Amino acid sequence: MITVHYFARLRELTGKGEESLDRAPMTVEELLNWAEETYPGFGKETIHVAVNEEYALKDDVIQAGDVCAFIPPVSGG
Amino acid sequence: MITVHYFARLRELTGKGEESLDRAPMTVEELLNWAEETYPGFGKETIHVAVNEEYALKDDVIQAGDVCAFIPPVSGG
Amino acid sequence: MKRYEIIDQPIDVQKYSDLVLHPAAGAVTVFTGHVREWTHGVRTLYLAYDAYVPMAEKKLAEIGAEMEAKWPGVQVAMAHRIGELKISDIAVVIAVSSPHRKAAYEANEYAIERIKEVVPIWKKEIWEDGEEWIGAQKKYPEKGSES
Amino acid sequence: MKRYEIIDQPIDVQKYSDLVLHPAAGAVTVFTGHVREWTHGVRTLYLAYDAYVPMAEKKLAEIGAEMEAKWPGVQVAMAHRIGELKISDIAVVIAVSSPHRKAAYEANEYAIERIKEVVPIWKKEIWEDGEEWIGAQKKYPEKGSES
Repeated sequence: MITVHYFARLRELTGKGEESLDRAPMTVEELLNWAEETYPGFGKETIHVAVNEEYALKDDVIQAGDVCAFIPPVSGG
Repeated sequence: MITVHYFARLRELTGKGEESLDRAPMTVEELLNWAEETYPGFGKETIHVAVNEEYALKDDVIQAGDVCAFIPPVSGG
Repeated sequence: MKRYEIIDQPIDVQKYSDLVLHPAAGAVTVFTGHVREWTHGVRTLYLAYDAYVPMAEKKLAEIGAEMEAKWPGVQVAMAHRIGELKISDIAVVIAVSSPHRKAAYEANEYAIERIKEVVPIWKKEIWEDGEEWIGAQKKYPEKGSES
Repeated sequence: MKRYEIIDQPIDVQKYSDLVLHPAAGAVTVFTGHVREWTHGVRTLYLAYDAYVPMAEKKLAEIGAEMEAKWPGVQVAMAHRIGELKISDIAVVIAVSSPHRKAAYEANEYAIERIKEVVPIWKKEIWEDGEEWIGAQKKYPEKGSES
């Protein structure tokens, strides 16, 4: 299982803060594609993925047990 | 009468915080020369003079009633 | 006392400047970012901040480590508040101490720029007639590029 | 509340940042200069500051006016302490608010540079084996030059 977190706009779009996904292993790009298909308007072009609290690249592979988060453009400060 | 103030090193050198001088009118340069003669080691080369709380130039004339201060190199902050 | 934290309560600025003060520190700079009432002619009623808390605290600590490497001798403490904030509330505090002032200014400004780039925190502006999550559009990083 | 003052009591930093905060301020920078224990390998026991108080307050206000002219929208409050200060005590505080952060950093750094140039305040360092009034040698200004 992969845990995925949603924040900010994505939390409102999906209506959830997190969920579990039984699709490991998969790449970051595949996770983004899955999200875009599952939640129309997800906007994957501008969203980064963090795997285990570190920014990941599109080719990186997500393993079972990993904790992922979708990171839309940040706006702290 | 001219009032003159002494601060920092000059307060210690002269042993006083201020005094009155019955020599108006005189230029800033004349005041510095008087101080150097009166208080050996005054060090007029590095000292500015403020007249009525504003930095004055050597040619500026000090009038009776003016309040002067010797300003050694500042070191606030 | 944590030097890098995300909190859901009002920020106590003094706490962070106290954390970085020590006998070799000649200069302390404290930056606070406040909720501004007007932005580009639009009146903000209040803001709401969301964060990925554990990653955000980790990223704040990484930025602090970058600063200590770039400006030897600086010490750093930073916090960002989440939840609903009203006008003039403090959203972020950055406290930097240094033996000399130049590094305290430079490192502090570096910190806020980095926070705005990499720390997973999001701001929602709430106006009289609407609301929106704020965030600049950014392309996905290529392999080897800085995230 | 005075925005520009010389005081002989401990500096309450919050007071000065409160003075500059207002609903259009998105950024506040606060600089504090502290008594450092070691300078060039020599241990300071304590410092003593002297000032020409009325002129120093006037010069602080002039610097504040310069800042408001150079960075429109900034608000400024500054204080310098005199008397005897021990290690880590605050000698000077500079609080600057601005709609945006860049001006808050720049104006603040400008202020401390100007204070060190023109405000009639003097520092005496007291070490274990001596003491000295500090001050860079400066030539008398020529007519028309900036003092």
